[in-house]
Amino acid sequence: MKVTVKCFSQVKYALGTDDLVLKLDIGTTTEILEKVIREKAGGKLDGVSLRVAVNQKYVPENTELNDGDEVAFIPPVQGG
Amino acid sequence: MKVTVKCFSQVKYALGTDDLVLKLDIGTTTEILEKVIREKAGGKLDGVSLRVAVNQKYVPENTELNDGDEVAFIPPVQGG
Amino acid sequence: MIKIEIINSPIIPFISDDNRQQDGSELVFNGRVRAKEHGEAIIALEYEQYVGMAKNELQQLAEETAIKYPIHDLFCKHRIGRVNVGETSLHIVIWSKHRKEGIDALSWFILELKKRVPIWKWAILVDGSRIPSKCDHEH
Amino acid sequence: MIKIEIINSPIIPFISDDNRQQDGSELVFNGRVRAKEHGEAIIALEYEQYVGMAKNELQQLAEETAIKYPIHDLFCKHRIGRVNVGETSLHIVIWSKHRKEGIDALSWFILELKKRVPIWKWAILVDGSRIPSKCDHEH
Repeated sequence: MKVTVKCFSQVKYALGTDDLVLKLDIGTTTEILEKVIREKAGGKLDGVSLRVAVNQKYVPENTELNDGDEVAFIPPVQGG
Repeated sequence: MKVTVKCFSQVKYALGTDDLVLKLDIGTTTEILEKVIREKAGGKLDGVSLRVAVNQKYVPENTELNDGDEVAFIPPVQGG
Repeated sequence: MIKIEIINSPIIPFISDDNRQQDGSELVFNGRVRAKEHGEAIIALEYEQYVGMAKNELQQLAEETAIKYPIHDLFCKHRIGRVNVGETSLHIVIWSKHRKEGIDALSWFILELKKRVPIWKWAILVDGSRIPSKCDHEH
Repeated sequence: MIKIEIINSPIIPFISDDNRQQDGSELVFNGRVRAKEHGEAIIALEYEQYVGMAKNELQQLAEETAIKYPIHDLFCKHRIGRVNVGETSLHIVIWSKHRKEGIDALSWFILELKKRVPIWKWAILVDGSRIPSKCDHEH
Protein backbone atom coordinates (compact mmCIF):
# COMPACT_ATOMS: atom_id res chain seq x y z
CA MET A 1 0.00 0.00 0.00
CA LYS A 2 0.99 3.61 -0.45
CA VAL A 3 0.80 6.47 2.06
CA THR A 4 1.73 10.12 1.72
CA VAL A 5 3.72 11.68 4.53
CA LYS A 6 3.28 15.47 4.85
CA CYS A 7 6.29 17.21 6.35
CA PHE A 8 6.20 20.44 8.38
CA SER A 9 8.55 22.57 10.41
CA GLN A 10 11.42 20.54 11.85
CA VAL A 11 10.38 17.40 9.94
CA LYS A 12 10.46 19.34 6.66
CA TYR A 13 13.79 20.87 7.64
CA ALA A 14 15.27 17.50 8.59
CA LEU A 15 14.07 15.62 5.50
CA GLY A 16 14.37 18.54 3.07
CA THR A 17 10.99 17.86 1.48
CA ASP A 18 7.32 18.86 1.75
CA ASP A 19 6.05 15.32 1.33
CA LEU A 20 7.06 11.74 0.73
CA VAL A 21 5.13 8.94 -0.91
CA LEU A 22 6.08 5.59 0.66
CA LYS A 23 5.23 2.00 -0.16
CA LEU A 24 4.47 0.12 3.04
CA ASP A 25 3.48 -3.40 3.99
CA ILE A 26 -0.18 -3.91 4.83
CA GLY A 27 -0.62 -3.59 8.59
CA THR A 28 2.09 -0.97 9.03
CA THR A 29 1.34 1.24 12.03
CA THR A 30 2.11 4.88 12.66
CA GLU A 31 4.72 3.75 15.21
CA ILE A 32 6.64 1.76 12.58
CA LEU A 33 6.35 4.60 10.08
CA GLU A 34 7.62 7.09 12.65
CA LYS A 35 10.76 4.96 13.07
CA VAL A 36 11.26 5.00 9.30
CA ILE A 37 10.92 8.78 9.24
CA ARG A 38 13.27 9.27 12.18
CA GLU A 39 15.85 7.05 10.46
CA LYS A 40 15.57 9.02 7.23
CA ALA A 41 16.20 12.18 9.28
CA GLY A 42 19.53 10.72 10.37
CA GLY A 43 19.35 11.96 13.97
CA LYS A 44 18.02 15.41 13.12
CA LEU A 45 14.72 14.64 14.82
CA ASP A 46 16.26 13.25 18.00
CA GLY A 47 14.67 14.96 20.96
CA VAL A 48 11.79 16.32 18.89
CA SER A 49 8.44 15.00 20.09
CA LEU A 50 6.04 14.14 17.29
CA ARG A 51 2.27 13.72 17.41
CA VAL A 52 0.62 11.78 14.62
CA ALA A 53 -2.23 12.85 12.39
CA VAL A 54 -3.86 10.54 9.87
CA ASN A 55 -6.05 12.13 7.22
CA GLN A 56 -5.76 15.44 9.07
CA LYS A 57 -6.91 14.22 12.46
CA TYR A 58 -4.82 13.46 15.52
CA VAL A 59 -4.76 9.71 16.16
CA PRO A 60 -3.53 7.53 19.05
CA GLU A 61 0.07 6.37 18.95
CA ASN A 62 -0.09 2.96 17.38
CA THR A 63 -2.73 3.37 14.70
CA GLU A 64 -2.80 0.98 11.75
CA LEU A 65 -2.48 2.67 8.37
CA ASN A 66 -4.49 2.08 5.24
CA ASP A 67 -3.75 2.46 1.57
CA GLY A 68 -4.02 6.10 0.50
CA ASP A 69 -3.68 7.57 3.98
CA GLU A 70 -2.19 11.02 4.45
CA VAL A 71 0.07 10.92 7.50
CA ALA A 72 1.81 13.78 9.30
CA PHE A 73 4.27 13.64 12.17
CA ILE A 74 3.54 16.88 13.90
CA PRO A 75 6.33 18.60 15.83
CA PRO A 76 5.30 20.94 18.69
CA VAL A 77 2.97 23.52 17.20
CA GLN A 78 3.70 27.24 17.47
CA GLY A 79 0.69 29.22 16.34
CA GLY A 80 -0.21 32.59 17.74
CA MET B 1 -15.55 75.91 60.79
CA LYS B 2 -17.04 75.28 57.40
CA VAL B 3 -16.79 72.18 55.22
CA THR B 4 -18.20 71.41 51.81
CA VAL B 5 -19.86 68.06 51.29
CA LYS B 6 -19.83 66.87 47.68
CA CYS B 7 -22.75 64.57 46.85
CA PHE B 8 -22.71 61.83 44.23
CA SER B 9 -24.93 59.02 43.03
CA GLN B 10 -27.25 57.78 45.77
CA VAL B 11 -26.17 60.56 48.16
CA LYS B 12 -27.03 63.19 45.56
CA TYR B 13 -30.31 61.41 44.83
CA ALA B 14 -31.20 61.17 48.53
CA LEU B 15 -30.30 64.77 49.38
CA GLY B 16 -31.35 66.29 46.08
CA THR B 17 -28.25 68.44 45.81
CA ASP B 18 -24.73 68.42 44.32
CA ASP B 19 -23.13 69.88 47.42
CA LEU B 20 -23.79 71.24 50.87
CA VAL B 21 -21.84 73.80 52.86
CA LEU B 22 -22.08 73.02 56.57
CA LYS B 23 -20.96 74.86 59.71
CA LEU B 24 -19.44 72.37 62.11
CA ASP B 25 -17.87 72.48 65.56
CA ILE B 26 -14.11 72.30 65.65
CA GLY B 27 -13.09 68.67 66.18
CA THR B 28 -15.97 67.21 64.19
CA THR B 29 -15.00 63.89 62.67
CA THR B 30 -16.10 62.23 59.46
CA GLU B 31 -18.06 59.74 61.55
CA ILE B 32 -20.14 62.51 63.14
CA LEU B 33 -20.64 64.23 59.81
CA GLU B 34 -21.75 60.95 58.23
CA LYS B 35 -24.49 60.68 60.86
CA VAL B 36 -25.62 64.22 60.01
CA ILE B 37 -25.77 63.36 56.33
CA ARG B 38 -27.65 60.11 56.92
CA GLU B 39 -30.18 61.99 59.08
CA LYS B 40 -30.67 64.58 56.37
CA ALA B 41 -31.35 61.75 53.94
CA GLY B 42 -34.24 60.62 56.11
CA GLY B 43 -33.61 56.90 55.75
CA LYS B 44 -32.89 56.99 52.02
CA LEU B 45 -29.25 56.00 52.64
CA ASP B 46 -30.06 53.12 54.97
CA GLY B 47 -28.21 50.05 53.79
CA VAL B 48 -25.92 52.06 51.52
CA SER B 49 -22.28 51.70 52.54
CA LEU B 50 -20.29 54.92 52.31
CA ARG B 51 -16.53 55.42 52.14
CA VAL B 52 -15.15 58.80 53.08
CA ALA B 53 -12.85 61.04 51.06
CA VAL B 54 -11.41 64.26 52.42
CA ASN B 55 -9.92 66.67 49.92
CA GLN B 56 -10.30 64.02 47.22
CA LYS B 57 -8.43 61.24 49.02
CA TYR B 58 -9.88 58.23 50.80
CA VAL B 59 -9.35 58.55 54.56
CA PRO B 60 -9.80 56.17 57.52
CA GLU B 61 -13.23 56.08 59.17
CA ASN B 62 -12.89 58.49 62.05
CA THR B 63 -10.83 61.32 60.60
CA GLU B 64 -10.97 64.78 62.18
CA LEU B 65 -12.05 67.51 59.82
CA ASN B 66 -10.52 70.95 59.32
CA ASP B 67 -11.94 74.26 58.21
CA GLY B 68 -12.31 74.42 54.45
CA ASP B 69 -12.22 70.65 53.91
CA GLU B 70 -14.00 69.12 50.97
CA VAL B 71 -15.69 65.93 52.13
CA ALA B 72 -17.43 63.23 50.10
CA PHE B 73 -19.36 60.19 51.31
CA ILE B 74 -18.75 57.80 48.50
CA PRO B 75 -21.36 55.13 47.75
CA PRO B 76 -20.17 51.93 46.02
CA VAL B 77 -18.45 53.01 42.83
CA GLN B 78 -19.58 51.70 39.44
CA GLY B 79 -17.04 52.68 36.81
CA GLY B 80 -16.34 50.59 33.75
CA MET C 1 4.01 54.29 29.80
CA ILE C 2 0.69 55.26 31.32
CA LYS C 3 -1.99 57.32 29.58
CA ILE C 4 -5.27 58.14 31.35
CA GLU C 5 -8.18 60.15 29.99
CA ILE C 6 -11.64 60.88 31.33
CA ILE C 7 -13.72 62.33 28.53
CA ASN C 8 -17.20 63.59 27.87
CA SER C 9 -17.55 62.47 24.24
CA PRO C 10 -17.56 59.22 22.25
CA ILE C 11 -14.37 57.22 22.74
CA ILE C 12 -11.95 57.12 19.84
CA PRO C 13 -9.74 54.04 20.34
CA PHE C 14 -6.02 54.43 20.92
CA ILE C 15 -3.92 53.87 17.83
CA SER C 16 -2.91 50.28 17.22
CA ASP C 17 -0.06 50.35 14.75
CA ASP C 18 2.65 47.94 13.62
CA ASN C 19 5.60 49.91 14.98
CA ARG C 20 6.14 48.13 18.26
CA GLN C 21 9.23 45.90 18.37
CA GLN C 22 8.99 44.24 21.78
CA ASP C 23 5.25 43.89 22.41
CA GLY C 24 4.12 40.40 21.50
CA SER C 25 0.76 41.02 23.14
CA GLU C 26 -1.70 43.84 22.53
CA LEU C 27 -4.84 43.47 24.58
CA VAL C 28 -7.85 45.75 24.11
CA PHE C 29 -10.90 45.89 26.33
CA ASN C 30 -14.03 47.81 25.39
CA GLY C 31 -16.67 47.97 28.08
CA ARG C 32 -19.99 48.69 26.40
CA VAL C 33 -23.41 49.68 27.75
CA ARG C 34 -25.88 46.81 27.69
CA ALA C 35 -29.59 47.25 27.04
CA LYS C 36 -30.40 45.95 30.50
CA GLU C 37 -29.24 47.20 33.89
CA HIS C 38 -30.15 44.87 36.76
CA GLY C 39 -32.87 43.31 34.66
CA GLU C 40 -34.47 46.60 33.70
CA ALA C 41 -34.54 47.88 30.10
CA ILE C 42 -32.50 51.06 29.66
CA ILE C 43 -31.74 53.33 26.73
CA ALA C 44 -28.50 54.72 28.12
CA LEU C 45 -26.31 55.06 31.16
CA GLU C 46 -25.16 58.40 32.41
CA TYR C 47 -21.76 58.23 34.07
CA GLU C 48 -21.05 60.65 36.89
CA GLN C 49 -17.55 61.29 38.19
CA TYR C 50 -16.00 62.99 41.16
CA VAL C 51 -14.09 65.53 39.08
CA GLY C 52 -10.43 65.50 40.02
CA MET C 53 -10.48 62.51 42.32
CA ALA C 54 -11.66 60.11 39.60
CA LYS C 55 -8.75 61.05 37.32
CA ASN C 56 -6.25 60.91 40.17
CA GLU C 57 -7.43 57.51 41.38
CA LEU C 58 -7.41 56.13 37.84
CA GLN C 59 -3.90 57.46 37.22
CA GLN C 60 -2.62 56.02 40.48
CA LEU C 61 -4.26 52.66 39.80
CA ALA C 62 -2.68 52.50 36.35
CA GLU C 63 0.74 53.23 37.84
CA GLU C 64 0.26 50.54 40.48
CA THR C 65 -0.77 48.08 37.77
CA ALA C 66 2.39 48.75 35.78
CA ILE C 67 4.47 48.11 38.90
CA LYS C 68 2.57 44.97 39.93
CA TYR C 69 2.71 43.38 36.45
CA PRO C 70 5.61 43.48 33.94
CA ILE C 71 3.68 45.25 31.21
CA HIS C 72 5.04 47.94 28.91
CA ASP C 73 2.13 50.36 28.40
CA LEU C 74 -1.35 50.82 29.82
CA PHE C 75 -3.65 53.31 28.12
CA CYS C 76 -7.18 53.96 29.41
CA LYS C 77 -10.10 56.19 28.45
CA HIS C 78 -13.22 56.38 30.58
CA ARG C 79 -16.23 58.15 29.16
CA ILE C 80 -18.44 60.33 31.37
CA GLY C 81 -21.94 61.67 30.73
CA ARG C 82 -24.58 59.94 28.67
CA VAL C 83 -23.49 56.73 26.93
CA ASN C 84 -26.12 55.04 24.78
CA VAL C 85 -26.67 51.31 24.68
CA GLY C 86 -23.94 49.67 22.57
CA GLU C 87 -21.45 52.49 23.01
CA THR C 88 -18.12 52.14 24.79
CA SER C 89 -17.76 53.60 28.27
CA LEU C 90 -14.36 52.12 29.07
CA HIS C 91 -11.48 51.54 26.66
CA ILE C 92 -8.22 49.97 27.82
CA VAL C 93 -5.17 48.85 25.84
CA ILE C 94 -2.28 46.99 27.42
CA TRP C 95 0.93 46.16 25.58
CA SER C 96 3.31 43.58 27.01
CA LYS C 97 5.93 41.07 25.95
CA HIS C 98 3.68 38.06 26.52
CA ARG C 99 -0.07 37.78 26.84
CA LYS C 100 -0.13 36.34 30.34
CA GLU C 101 0.99 39.46 32.19
CA GLY C 102 -1.24 41.57 29.95
CA ILE C 103 -4.32 39.49 30.79
CA ASP C 104 -3.51 39.47 34.50
CA ALA C 105 -2.91 43.23 34.49
CA LEU C 106 -6.16 43.89 32.63
CA SER C 107 -8.19 41.75 35.04
CA TRP C 108 -6.71 43.39 38.12
CA PHE C 109 -6.94 46.92 36.72
CA ILE C 110 -10.67 46.60 35.98
CA LEU C 111 -11.40 44.87 39.29
CA GLU C 112 -9.70 47.68 41.22
CA LEU C 113 -11.26 50.36 39.05
CA LYS C 114 -14.66 49.04 40.10
CA LYS C 115 -13.61 49.23 43.74
CA ARG C 116 -12.01 52.61 44.07
CA VAL C 117 -12.40 55.02 41.15
CA PRO C 118 -15.24 57.42 42.04
CA ILE C 119 -17.44 57.03 38.98
CA TRP C 120 -21.10 56.06 39.13
CA LYS C 121 -23.85 55.04 36.76
CA TRP C 122 -27.31 56.54 36.43
CA ALA C 123 -29.76 54.44 34.46
CA ILE C 124 -31.82 56.24 31.83
CA LEU C 125 -35.01 54.23 31.60
CA VAL C 126 -37.23 53.82 28.58
CA ASP C 127 -39.64 56.47 29.93
CA GLY C 128 -36.74 58.94 30.17
CA SER C 129 -36.47 58.86 33.96
CA ARG C 130 -33.04 58.87 35.54
CA ILE C 131 -32.12 56.90 38.66
CA PRO C 132 -28.86 55.97 40.33
CA SER C 133 -27.99 52.44 39.31
CA LYS C 134 -27.84 49.91 42.11
CA CYS C 135 -24.48 48.52 43.12
CA ASP C 136 -22.89 46.49 40.37
CA HIS C 137 -22.73 42.88 41.49
CA GLU C 138 -20.07 41.98 39.00
CA HIS C 139 -17.26 43.45 41.14
CA MET D 1 -21.26 32.90 16.59
CA ILE D 2 -17.89 31.60 15.49
CA LYS D 3 -15.81 33.05 12.67
CA ILE D 4 -12.42 31.57 11.77
CA GLU D 5 -10.05 32.70 9.03
CA ILE D 6 -6.54 31.66 8.09
CA ILE D 7 -5.16 34.24 5.70
CA ASN D 8 -2.02 34.98 3.77
CA SER D 9 -2.12 38.79 3.91
CA PRO D 10 -2.02 41.55 6.55
CA ILE D 11 -4.79 41.20 9.11
CA ILE D 12 -7.62 43.69 8.90
CA PRO D 13 -9.32 43.73 12.32
CA PHE D 14 -12.90 42.60 12.69
CA ILE D 15 -15.40 45.45 12.84
CA SER D 16 -16.03 46.85 16.29
CA ASP D 17 -19.25 48.84 16.09
CA ASP D 18 -21.77 50.18 18.57
CA ASN D 19 -24.68 48.00 17.49
CA ARG D 20 -24.45 45.25 20.06
CA GLN D 21 -27.17 45.32 22.71
CA GLN D 22 -26.17 42.52 25.08
CA ASP D 23 -22.37 42.50 24.98
CA GLY D 24 -20.97 44.43 27.91
CA SER D 25 -17.49 43.12 27.17
CA GLU D 26 -15.54 43.29 23.93
CA LEU D 27 -12.08 41.80 24.25
CA VAL D 28 -9.51 42.03 21.47
CA PHE D 29 -6.17 40.25 21.36
CA ASN D 30 -3.51 41.06 18.78
CA GLY D 31 -0.51 38.76 18.85
CA ARG D 32 2.38 40.60 17.22
CA VAL D 33 5.80 39.48 16.03
CA ARG D 34 8.58 40.58 18.37
CA ALA D 35 12.05 41.55 17.17
CA LYS D 36 13.57 38.66 19.09
CA GLU D 37 12.84 34.95 18.89
CA HIS D 38 14.48 32.92 21.66
CA GLY D 39 16.99 35.70 22.22
CA GLU D 40 18.00 35.95 18.57
CA ALA D 41 17.31 39.06 16.47
CA ILE D 42 14.85 38.40 13.67
CA ILE D 43 13.33 40.52 10.93
CA ALA D 44 10.21 38.43 10.45
CA LEU D 45 8.53 35.16 11.20
CA GLU D 46 7.17 32.93 8.50
CA TYR D 47 4.12 30.98 9.62
CA GLU D 48 3.59 27.56 8.07
CA GLN D 49 0.29 25.71 8.35
CA TYR D 50 -0.97 22.22 7.67
CA VAL D 51 -3.52 23.35 5.07
CA GLY D 52 -6.95 22.00 5.92
CA MET D 53 -6.13 20.56 9.32
CA ALA D 54 -5.11 23.94 10.79
CA LYS D 55 -8.44 25.51 9.83
CA ASN D 56 -10.41 22.50 11.05
CA GLU D 57 -8.63 22.37 14.40
CA LEU D 58 -9.04 26.12 14.88
CA GLN D 59 -12.73 25.93 14.05
CA GLN D 60 -13.26 23.02 16.41
CA LEU D 61 -11.34 24.76 19.19
CA ALA D 62 -13.43 27.91 18.79
CA GLU D 63 -16.62 25.87 19.00
CA GLU D 64 -15.38 24.10 22.12
CA THR D 65 -14.50 27.46 23.67
CA ALA D 66 -18.00 28.79 23.06
CA ILE D 67 -19.44 25.71 24.76
CA LYS D 68 -17.02 25.79 27.71
CA TYR D 69 -17.53 29.53 28.42
CA PRO D 70 -20.78 31.53 28.20
CA ILE D 71 -19.56 33.92 25.53
CA HIS D 72 -21.62 35.24 22.62
CA ASP D 73 -19.16 35.48 19.72
CA LEU D 74 -15.59 34.44 19.05
CA PHE D 75 -13.92 35.70 15.89
CA CYS D 76 -10.33 34.75 15.00
CA LYS D 77 -7.91 35.45 12.15
CA HIS D 78 -4.53 33.75 11.96
CA ARG D 79 -2.05 35.02 9.43
CA ILE D 80 0.17 32.61 7.50
CA GLY D 81 3.33 33.33 5.50
CA ARG D 82 5.82 36.08 6.23
CA VAL D 83 4.85 38.43 9.07
CA ASN D 84 7.30 41.25 9.74
CA VAL D 85 8.30 42.39 13.20
CA GLY D 86 5.51 44.49 14.72
CA GLU D 87 2.77 43.04 12.54
CA THR D 88 -0.16 41.01 13.86
CA SER D 89 -0.13 37.26 13.33
CA LEU D 90 -3.14 36.43 15.49
CA HIS D 91 -6.27 38.54 15.95
CA ILE D 92 -9.07 37.44 18.26
CA VAL D 93 -12.23 39.24 19.35
CA ILE D 94 -14.57 37.85 21.99
CA TRP D 95 -17.91 39.41 22.87
CA SER D 96 -19.68 38.43 26.07
CA LYS D 97 -22.10 39.77 28.64
CA HIS D 98 -19.42 40.28 31.29
CA ARG D 99 -15.68 40.54 31.01
CA LYS D 100 -14.86 37.56 33.22
CA GLU D 101 -16.04 34.83 30.87
CA GLY D 102 -14.48 36.71 27.95
CA ILE D 103 -11.08 36.83 29.62
CA ASP D 104 -11.27 33.18 30.67
CA ALA D 105 -12.33 32.14 27.17
CA LEU D 106 -9.52 34.16 25.56
CA SER D 107 -6.87 32.66 27.86
CA TRP D 108 -8.02 29.11 27.26
CA PHE D 109 -8.47 29.55 23.51
CA ILE D 110 -4.91 30.81 23.02
CA LEU D 111 -3.44 28.18 25.34
CA GLU D 112 -5.15 25.39 23.41
CA LEU D 113 -4.33 26.96 20.06
CA LYS D 114 -0.66 26.72 21.01
CA LYS D 115 -1.11 23.04 21.87
CA ARG D 116 -3.07 21.65 18.97
CA VAL D 117 -3.47 23.87 15.90
CA PRO D 118 -0.86 22.74 13.35
CA ILE D 119 0.85 26.03 12.63
CA TRP D 120 4.59 26.61 12.98
CA LYS D 121 7.02 29.48 12.94
CA TRP D 122 10.16 29.84 10.85
CA ALA D 123 12.51 32.57 12.00
CA ILE D 124 13.86 34.89 9.32
CA LEU D 125 17.20 36.03 10.68
CA VAL D 126 18.94 39.31 9.97
CA ASP D 127 21.18 37.61 7.35
CA GLY D 128 18.07 36.39 5.55
CA SER D 129 18.42 32.74 6.56
CA ARG D 130 15.32 30.80 7.46
CA ILE D 131 15.16 28.21 10.23
CA PRO D 132 12.36 26.44 12.07
CA SER D 133 11.82 28.22 15.34
CA LYS D 134 12.45 26.20 18.46
CA CYS D 135 9.49 25.18 20.58
CA ASP D 136 7.75 28.16 22.10
CA HIS D 137 8.25 28.02 25.85
CA GLU D 138 5.37 30.37 26.53
CA HIS D 139 2.77 27.60 26.11
